[in-house]
Formats: sequence, structure tokens, C-alpha cells
Amino acid sequence: MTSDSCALRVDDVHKSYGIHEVLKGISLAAKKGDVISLIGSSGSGKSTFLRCINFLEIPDRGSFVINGEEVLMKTGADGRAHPASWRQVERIRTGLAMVFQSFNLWAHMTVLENVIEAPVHVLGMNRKEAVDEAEALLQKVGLYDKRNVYPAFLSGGQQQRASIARALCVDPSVMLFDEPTSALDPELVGEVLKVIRDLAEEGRTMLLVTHEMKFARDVSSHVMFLHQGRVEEEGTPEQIFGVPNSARCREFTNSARH
Amino acid sequence: MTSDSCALRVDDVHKSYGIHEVLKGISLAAKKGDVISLIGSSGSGKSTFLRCINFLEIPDRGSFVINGEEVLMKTGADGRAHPASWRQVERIRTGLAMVFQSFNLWAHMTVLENVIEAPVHVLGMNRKEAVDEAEALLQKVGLYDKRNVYPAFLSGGQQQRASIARALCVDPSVMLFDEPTSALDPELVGEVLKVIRDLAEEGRTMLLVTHEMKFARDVSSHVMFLHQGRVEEEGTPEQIFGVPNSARCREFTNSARH
Amino acid sequence: MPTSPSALELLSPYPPGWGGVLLSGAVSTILISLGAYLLGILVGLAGATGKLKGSRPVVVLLDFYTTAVRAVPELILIIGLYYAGTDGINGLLSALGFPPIEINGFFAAVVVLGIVQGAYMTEVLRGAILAIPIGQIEAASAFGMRPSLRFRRIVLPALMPNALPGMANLWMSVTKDSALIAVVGYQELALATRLAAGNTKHYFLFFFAAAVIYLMITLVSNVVFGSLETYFRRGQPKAA
Amino acid sequence: MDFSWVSNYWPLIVAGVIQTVLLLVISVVFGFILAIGLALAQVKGPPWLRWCAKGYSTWFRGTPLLIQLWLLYYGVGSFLPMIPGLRQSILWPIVREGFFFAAVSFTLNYAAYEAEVLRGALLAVPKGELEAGRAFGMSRWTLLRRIWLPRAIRIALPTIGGEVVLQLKATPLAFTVTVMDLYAVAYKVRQDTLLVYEPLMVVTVFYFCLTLLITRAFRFVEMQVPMRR
Amino acid sequence: EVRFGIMNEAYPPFFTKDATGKWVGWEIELMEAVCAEMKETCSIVDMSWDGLIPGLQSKKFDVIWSSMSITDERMKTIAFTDKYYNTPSKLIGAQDGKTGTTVDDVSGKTIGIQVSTIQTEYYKKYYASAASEKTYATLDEAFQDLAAGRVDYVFGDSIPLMTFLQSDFGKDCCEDKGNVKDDPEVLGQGIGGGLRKEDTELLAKLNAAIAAVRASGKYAEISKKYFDFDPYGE
Ligand SMILES: Nc1ncnc2c1ncn2[C@@H]1O[C@H](COP(=O)(O)OP(=O)(O)OP(=O)(O)O)[C@@H](O)[C@H]1O
Ligand SMILES: Nc1ncnc2c1ncn2[C@@H]1O[C@H](COP(=O)(O)OP(=O)(O)OP(=O)(O)O)[C@@H](O)[C@H]1O
Ligand SMILES: [Mg+2]
Ligand SMILES: [Mg+2]
Repeated sequence: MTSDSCALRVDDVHKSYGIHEVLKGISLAAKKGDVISLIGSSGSGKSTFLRCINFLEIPDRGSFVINGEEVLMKTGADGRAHPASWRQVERIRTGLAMVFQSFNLWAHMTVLENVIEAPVHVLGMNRKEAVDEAEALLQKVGLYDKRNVYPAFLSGGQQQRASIARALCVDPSVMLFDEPTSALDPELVGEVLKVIRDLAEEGRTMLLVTHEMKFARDVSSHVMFLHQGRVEEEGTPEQIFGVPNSARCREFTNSARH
Repeated sequence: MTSDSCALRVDDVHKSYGIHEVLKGISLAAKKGDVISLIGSSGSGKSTFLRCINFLEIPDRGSFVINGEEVLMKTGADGRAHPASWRQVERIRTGLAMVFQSFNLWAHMTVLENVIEAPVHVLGMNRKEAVDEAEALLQKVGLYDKRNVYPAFLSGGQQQRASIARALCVDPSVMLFDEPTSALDPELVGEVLKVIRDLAEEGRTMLLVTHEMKFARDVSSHVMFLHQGRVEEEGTPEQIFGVPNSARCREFTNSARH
Repeated sequence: MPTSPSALELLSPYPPGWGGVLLSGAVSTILISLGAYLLGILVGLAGATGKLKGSRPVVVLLDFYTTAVRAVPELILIIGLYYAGTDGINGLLSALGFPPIEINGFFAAVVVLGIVQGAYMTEVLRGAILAIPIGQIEAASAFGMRPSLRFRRIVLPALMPNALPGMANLWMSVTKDSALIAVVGYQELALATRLAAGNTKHYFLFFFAAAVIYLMITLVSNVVFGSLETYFRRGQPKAA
Repeated sequence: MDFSWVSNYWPLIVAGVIQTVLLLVISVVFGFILAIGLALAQVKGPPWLRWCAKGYSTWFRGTPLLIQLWLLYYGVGSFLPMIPGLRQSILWPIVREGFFFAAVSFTLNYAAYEAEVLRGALLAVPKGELEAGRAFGMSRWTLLRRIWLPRAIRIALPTIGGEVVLQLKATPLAFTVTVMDLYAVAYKVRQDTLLVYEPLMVVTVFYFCLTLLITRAFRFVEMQVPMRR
Repeated sequence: EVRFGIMNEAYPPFFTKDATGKWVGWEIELMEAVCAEMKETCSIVDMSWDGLIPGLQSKKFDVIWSSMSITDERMKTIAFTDKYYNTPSKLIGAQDGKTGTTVDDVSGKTIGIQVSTIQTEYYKKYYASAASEKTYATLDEAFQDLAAGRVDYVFGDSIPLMTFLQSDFGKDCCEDKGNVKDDPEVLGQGIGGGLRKEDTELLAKLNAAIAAVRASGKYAEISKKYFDFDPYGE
């Protein structure tokens, strides 16, 4: 179970909202250092899948091994699965970090406070150290000047960068990125690309939802194409963007080319 | 003043937040049917400029001719300019439409209600007609199924499409798009591209902030590169993306290529 | 000594039972509270908008209003308006050659309580407006909505879920504060209760009865405020 | 205007001010803590707890504070001496006094009102910000302490300020259980001298200062996080 | 027309509103007799205690007729008629068989007194050195505390105290400890009607009428219905 190579293994995840089944059995396995991109059309369930992995949405069914630790599930009275112990989930989450599609910065904290919040109050890091590290990260994403500004006064791209810095600062072993470059200009996209590559080299695992095919192709070790709640096709970037089997996938990746 | 060819003319717009001068004199002129793209790095003031045009931010200085009507300005006691008549601004705004970077859908209304809100209550359109038109637009952006859903239950891309439909439904003559494709998959980006082209052909004027250089190149008649609150370079897409003069601009557009 | 009357006889709606007195007291309480509350909402809306949008002098003035009116005991305000105020107005009227007028005690109480409610309401509504995501208001402006339309269609529905708990609290307290109107000779529920209890010496019975009536008012209010809140929270995801 | 009585009554006035401030501070501080629990019970609790909290708030907001105070003082209070050992314990001098009952019943009452305000504010915190906290592995308690409550309290600050002032205005009821607060002193002066306005004006001046202090304090806290408006 | 201001609370047997809204009681009947004597039509305006003085001063009515004690302090603010009743003050306490109202009897005990009554002055003069005091807004609260054992005595006007002792509640817990030694200097001025200081004419008329009612035997006739003694006092 605790095979070192398997940082993340997810099996047969299902999730419905009411009668609307969003995820119809998705599985995924990632080794340390893998960068897996999820692509697919809007509304295909990419964000929902990411949110299921850290249990922000409780999947109806599925099994999860995160950082080599299996999440214990039990089935509730309504036939749906729940994590057996929220304690365990909270512990596992400390090794995960997430960049949200809508950033979700804490509005009552400055950028710097946002970034050091989890290291100090979840990981128990010394505040001084955390500040040093946060400042270094903010430098890296070009937000050092804005460290004492509240999120409401930032531009869209600045908020996104703050959110990336916040996720990096907890030194996670698995990272979930939900369209982390949607609000960034091409230069910054390049920077983020570099950051992700560095992180992968350090042996971190990354799950990445993105609409930028070029970015996905450049950064990932593995690409999954989601369609209507199912994995329609998956493989290496070369395969998915070069010679996809499924017609739907070909159509999708082609449209990016034009 | 009401020269038919000049749909939008903006001169020497300045805007500071506190001591931080965000816009340092930006001018722009657009004919009917023009599609002008604003590109530039994150935090360079693109959104702020767009928001100045419909006076969501009050520019410190500048003159505005929108739809052939000059916005009357007066200078306040603090030396800053203000619109002389908010009535006029409100009237002018009814001919403008905006797609926000953060969508800003009204949370207490369903998608359909969001879309018909302005036509019915601002333009005084018959409700029945508005619904028909809204439904047609929602079909077009692929959101017809979700018309009775509240925004909180939509995916990011779905919210963005709702926001685009809302802007289209007021039948504006000038449209301000703030990164309208940031949350969309490549196929939808293609759709939006088509929509914008159609609108331009109908003689509507569009101002478009985007980080997708390919999109900007495909869609625009004119491109402006903003840098640190100034227009660093402007011209046809061929010129900007092909042979930019300024080093900064070359660097920026090149990074997209990689 | 006659046998002491049973609880049922004491609470009978027909004299010598005191039920009727209590009920008409309750009706007065509700009427005064409603009047004051509605006035308070109007004042509060104006106050909150003024505080958020007004020019500097307006804001300072409104600050003074909310501080002063909330600080001064209601008793002083009522006595002041009803007695000193009447004297003042009549002095003015006679100086101008008009006949004196009689200010109705009910009217005075409603006005005073309404103005006081307005001060609290101002703050409740101000907070509620500030809690609306700014983008939603900006979107309304961007589509050319006039301030009044914007307020009616966007701001009001968006502020309601945030404001309703505070507004419900104010309603609960005004139903109790209306007891102050006794000072101008008006008999509402609290006074009717004291009168009945003092007369019959059956304190426990009448205070219990009054508590039940107040609770009934509250239960009905709970239903009203609860359904309002459900209605205005439409579109919000369930609490996380 | 006649203020000559002040020279006779000032020791009473000072004592009254102290009682008033004590009652206010005690009920607001403890009431607020209780309110947090009650609000959370309503927002996140299991159904039975939710109903308990709802019932609590209905009772305490629904009946006049005066009646609650009496029930506590004459009802519960008369059973207290029957608790074995209490009469001998060091608590007795406190528990016997009207002040104790006033403080307890004001606290319970204030908590009910404040819980309602907090409930609304907790619901007004954007869901995404809570999710961000959870995603970083915050425990419920950390999430509550660092994100949910601070955010909710900021949203509700203007209303909370109002509730504190309302609580100040409720303190005179303590006189019905023999606590000589400032208002009671003024009442006594008015009974003694039949002056209508002067004693109330002294009270007003004091209430005004206290209200000003409260609103300023709340404004200060509000200013800590700038708002885009 | 003379308008009488009466407190809108129940203070039996002196004044109270019955369930039909009609004012009844000894003081009301006395008022009617006085009016008849003055040949005036009279009306009643009821107010809470807080409204009585402002109501008088802003001429909503002319006379406060509401069991108001006459004190020197109060006379600085309004004028009083001659007293129209003055009942003795007494102590009541828990049933323990001991009676007596001397300083020694109350030494070390707590005495409940209604705020700002003549009994407060009496307490200060005689008991303050030995006993301690608790102040109540109304006598009813003092009775409750007496029953609950929070005070040892209640000190007040004998009539409401006796009424309490005769009630079901009072019968079970408490007993009469006797009237206190009279001291006209603090207890002596009695109860009178309150007027605006400038209304000297009405004051004179009222004083004459009170005297006449007392002289004609009407006073005794009314009192018999309510008391088994003469409430006029010495
Ligand atoms: N309300 C505000 N108060 C103070 N500063 C602000 C405010 N809004 C924006 N700014 C600052 O102004 C600058 C320009 O912001 P703007 O939103 O126009 O950038 P942008 O070009 O749209 O960037 P992006 O591509 O990231 O959206 C940024 O540095 C931002 O921090
Ligand atoms: N809380 C919710 N309640 C009901 N339906 C939801 C909820 N959240 C998402 N959905 C629906 O589930 C589907 C998948 O949503 P999801 O956010 O996972 O899409 P996505 O693949 O991330 O799309 P995008 O690229 O637009 O962000 C959408 O149709 C959406 O409307
Ligand atoms: Mg998504
Ligand atoms: Mg922007």
C-alpha cells in the first residue's frame, strides 16, 4: 500500500449533484514527480474531480490513496460513501495544496498573511521563517511589492499569483492546480511553467486542470481527456496531442490548434 | 462630434490609486466595427482602463467620446475630474456592455434572469421577447440546459459564458470584454471568436483585454500593448505580433510563442 | 372574604376577567411596534445609503445621529418630544397666531421609537450592504441601471439575507421597548399585565400569560422572518 | 435647570456607573462567547442541537428580559439556598446578590440576540474562502478561529455594535433586582426631587460617552481591513 | 374643569383601574368628593410615573392625585395641597414569633425599602447605624424578596403591607412586626395632591375642599368602605 512510487491513486470516483451525474467513474494513478494534466470541455467535471481528491466535495463512490495513505471510507445510511475519519482527511490535506479556479483568497488578510496562514497555523511553522519563505515566493511570482495589500485591491492576475504562492508555501507533496494560469499573461505563464517543472524535479506530484493545450503539452508527463464525466482518452502528451484515438479528443485538441 | 465613423474616442486617461499611478495617459480611437485588443502583463492597468471607459472607476483626467456622445466632465475641488452628469453616464452605459474578469453574475438570479435583467429593466424590453432572445443566446453559448440554475452552481467556464450572454443581450453598440475566454476550453474560445467576428461585422465596436495572443491576433483589427500604464506600442496584429518596434513588446509577444 | 377566582375567570376576556385587557394591550403593542419598525426601516435605508454614499458632512451628521439617538435613553426622547416638543411647537404656533395642536401620544411614541429604530437599522443595513460582493453592484452600474433601479433590483435582494437576522432582532426588541409608551398614557401589553397583576395580586398568572402572548408574537415573527430569509437566500449554496 | 443635587448624590452616581459598566462588560463578553456556540449550533449542528439553539433564541428573544430576570431571581434564586453546601461556600455572597442574577440573565439574553446576528454572518462568509481553509488541512477549530469567525465578525461588526449599545440600554432593568446601577440612581434622584430632566441628562451624558466609546472602538476594528467601495 | 393625573399602575386599595377600564379606589372616591365640594367637573388623565411631572408641567392635567408623599425636597419643584391621608409606617418580616421595631430588633438585619419614600429618611435617621438597606423599585419586589429570605424586613406604608399580609402569598410567609415609633419630622407630612407652583388659586380651592370633605363626615364615610381605621392620621 505504501509503495513509494505511488503518490496518488484514485479509483472509480463517482459524483452526482442531484440527478445530474458529473463524474461517472474516474481513476488515476500518479507517481512521485508526475505532472498529470486534465483537459476537457467546460463543465466536463474537471474541477469537481480535483475537489473530490481533497474531499471538498464528498464523492459518492471511489477509493483514494494519497501520499501512500489510503483514505478510509464508510458507507452512510443513504448508500453514499463518506470518509470514515475527518481527522485523517485533515491530516492528509496538510500534504496537499490547491490553487482554486476562483482563487478564494482570504479577504480579511493581506497577501503575505494569506501566504503564511497555513504554514504557521496548520503546520506550526515559526512565524519568522514562514515570512521569509513567503517573501521569497512572492518575489518569485512578482508580487513582493503587493505583499501588504488586501486581495480586493489586486488585479485578477495578481490574485492568481498570490493564490499560487499560498499553495507553494505549505511545501506540499501533492499539488492540485485548477487552471492556475487562466488570468496570467504569457510571460507569467512561462514562469509558472518553470516553477511546475522545478517542483516535479523535486519529486512532487501535480494534478493540473488547464485549458491551455500548449501549456499542458509542455508541462505534463501524462494527459487525461475528460468528456462527460468519463476519461475519454489518456496518455503521454505526444500521444494525446499527436495521434489521439478518440474522435472527440481529436476534435477537441484540434480546435486548440486553429 | 457625432462623426459616424468614431464609435469610441478616449484621450489621455490618467488614473491613480493613492500614490500608485496605474494609467499614465492612455488614448484610443475606434471606428464602428473595430475590434481592439489590449494586451500587456498582469497589473499593467488593462482592467482599470476598461473600467474607466464606463466610469466604474472615475478617471483622474481624460476625455471620452462614446457612441458619438462626449461625456461632460467637470473638475472637482480636489483637482480631479468627475462626470458632470451621472444621468448622462447612465444613459451612455446602456449602449455599452461589459464582461467582467470575475464575471460578477447576480447571485440571487438564475442564469436566465441574469441575462434578461438589463434588457427588461433598463431598456424596457418586453419580458417575453427578452426571454426568447436570452434563450437563443444561451443556446449559442451552450448554456441553455443551465438556464434555470443559480450562478453558484455553475462551473467557472459556465459562469463566464453566462456573463457573455448577459452582455450580448443588451444589444450594445460598444462592448468591453475583460478576458472573456480565460475560463473557456479551446472549442469554446473558437465559438467566442466567431461571435466576436459576427458582432464586428454588424458594426459593433469591441474592446478586448486578453492574454491569449493567438486569440488577439485572430480577432482584432488593432492591437495595443500596455506597459506600466502607458501604451508602449500599437498597430495591426501583423505588426505587433510580427515586427514589433519596442523591445519590451517583442519580449512579451515572443514569450507567448514559446 | 369571597373565594378567590379561578385562573380561567381571571383570564376571561369579559370583565371582571382581564383577558380582554391583555389582548387589547397586545394589539396596541403590535400596532406601535409595527409603526415604529416600518418607520425605522425607512430611516435606516436612508441612513445607510447616506453613510455609504453621502458627502463628508452628511456622513458626519449621520454618525452623530446614530451615536446620539442610540445613546439617549428612549424615555428622555419620548418625554422630550411629547411634552417639551408639544410645548415648543405650540409656543411657535401661538407666536405665529395659530391655534395650539394636540400631539397624539401614540403618534409621538411611534415617531420616537421609529427614529431610534432607524439608528440601529442604519447600522444593520450598512453592514449588510458592505457584505455584498462589490462586483455585483458594479455589474448593475455597468448595464446602465439608475441608482434607484440598481437598489431595487440588485442591492436590496442581495443585502436582505445579510440584514434579516439583525432586522429580526430589532423587531424583537421593539415589541418589548414599546412598553415605554406608558409614559404618555398609552396602555400596551406590559402595562396591562402589571395592572392586572397588581389588581388581583396574581402576579405569576398574569406574567405567565403575558410571556405566552409575547412568545406567540415571536413565533409568528419567526415564521415570517424565516420564510423571508429562505426566499432571499435562494441561489446560495448550503452552509459549508 | 437645577443640578445642586449632584453634590449630595455623587458617591451613588460613581457606584452606579461602576455597576452599569460591570454589567455591560460581563454580559457582552460572556454573552458573545455563548453566542458563538449557539450560532454554530444553528449553522452546523445536528438537527436536535439546531432545534435546541433555535428554541433558546426564541425564548430569550421572545419574552421580555424583565420576565426572564424575575424568573431567574425569584424562581431559580429561591431554590439556590436548597442546594446543599452552597450557603456555606465562598460563592454564596456572590450568588445571593441581585447583581449575580442580573449578570446571568443579561448574558443569556444578549447571547440569544448576538447568536442570531452571528448566524447570519457565518452564512455570509463566501463559501470558497472556507474551502480554501479546508483544502490546506485546517481542522474545524483552526478554520473557525482563523477564517470563519474573523470573517463573519467583520461582516457583522456594525450590527454587533448596535447590539452592544442595546445591551447598555437594557442594564437599567437590573434595578428590579435591587442593583443600583446608574439609571437607578437617577431614578432615585428623580423620586426624591421630582426633577424630570436633570438626572436623566446626567445619565444621558454618561451613556453618550460610553456609546461613543463603543462606536469608536467598532469603527477602529472595522477600519483594520480596508474595503473597496 | 380640573384634570387629575393618576399613575397608571395598580395601587389598591387607593387607586386602580378595573378590567373594564374604570378607575376605582379610596383615593378616587375622595377625589370625586373633593370635586363635588368644589363644584367642578373632574376628569382623570392616567400616565406612568415618569410622565406625571412632565404632564403636570406641560398642562396635560392640573393635579397629581396619586398617593404622592410630601417632602421638603419635592416642594422645591412642585406645590402640594395639605395632606389628605397619612398612614403609619410599619415593619413586616418572616414568621418567627418575635415582634418589635426598635433599633435593637433590627440590628444586623437587612431591610427592604421602596426607593425614595419617607421610610428611606426614617431608616437613615434611626436604623442605618445598625441594619443594612436594600432598595426596591416597587414594594411588590420587596415582598417577593422577603418571602425568598433575601431581606429580613420590609419597611413601608402600613396599608400596602397589611394588604400583602392578608393575601394568600403573604399569609404563608410573613407576619406583622408592628408600627414604628412615629416621628412627624420625617414621617409626618403625609400624602397630598401635587400642583404647579403658579396655580395658587386652585391650591387654595383644593385645600378648602379637602378640609370641608373631612369636616362634613364624607371622608369618614368613604374610608369606612376601605379601612377599619382613620387613614388621616394624627
Ligand atoms: N481598487 C484598487 N485599489 C488600489 N489598487 C488597485 C485597485 N485596483 C487595481 N489596483 C492596482 O492597479 C494595478 C492595475 O490593475 P488592473 O486590474 O488594471 O490590472 P490588469 O492589467 O487588468 O491585470 P490582470 O491582467 O492581472 O488582470 C494593479 O497593480 C493593481 O494592484
Ligand atoms: N455545487 C454544484 N451543484 C450542482 N451542480 C454543480 C455544482 N458544481 C458544479 N456543478 C455542475 O457540475 C458540472 C461540472 O462542473 P465542474 O466545475 O467540475 O466543471 P469543469 O470541468 O471544472 O468546468 P470549467 O472548465 O468550466 O471550470 C457542471 O455542469 C456544473 O454545472
Ligand atoms: Mg473548473
Ligand atoms: Mg485585469
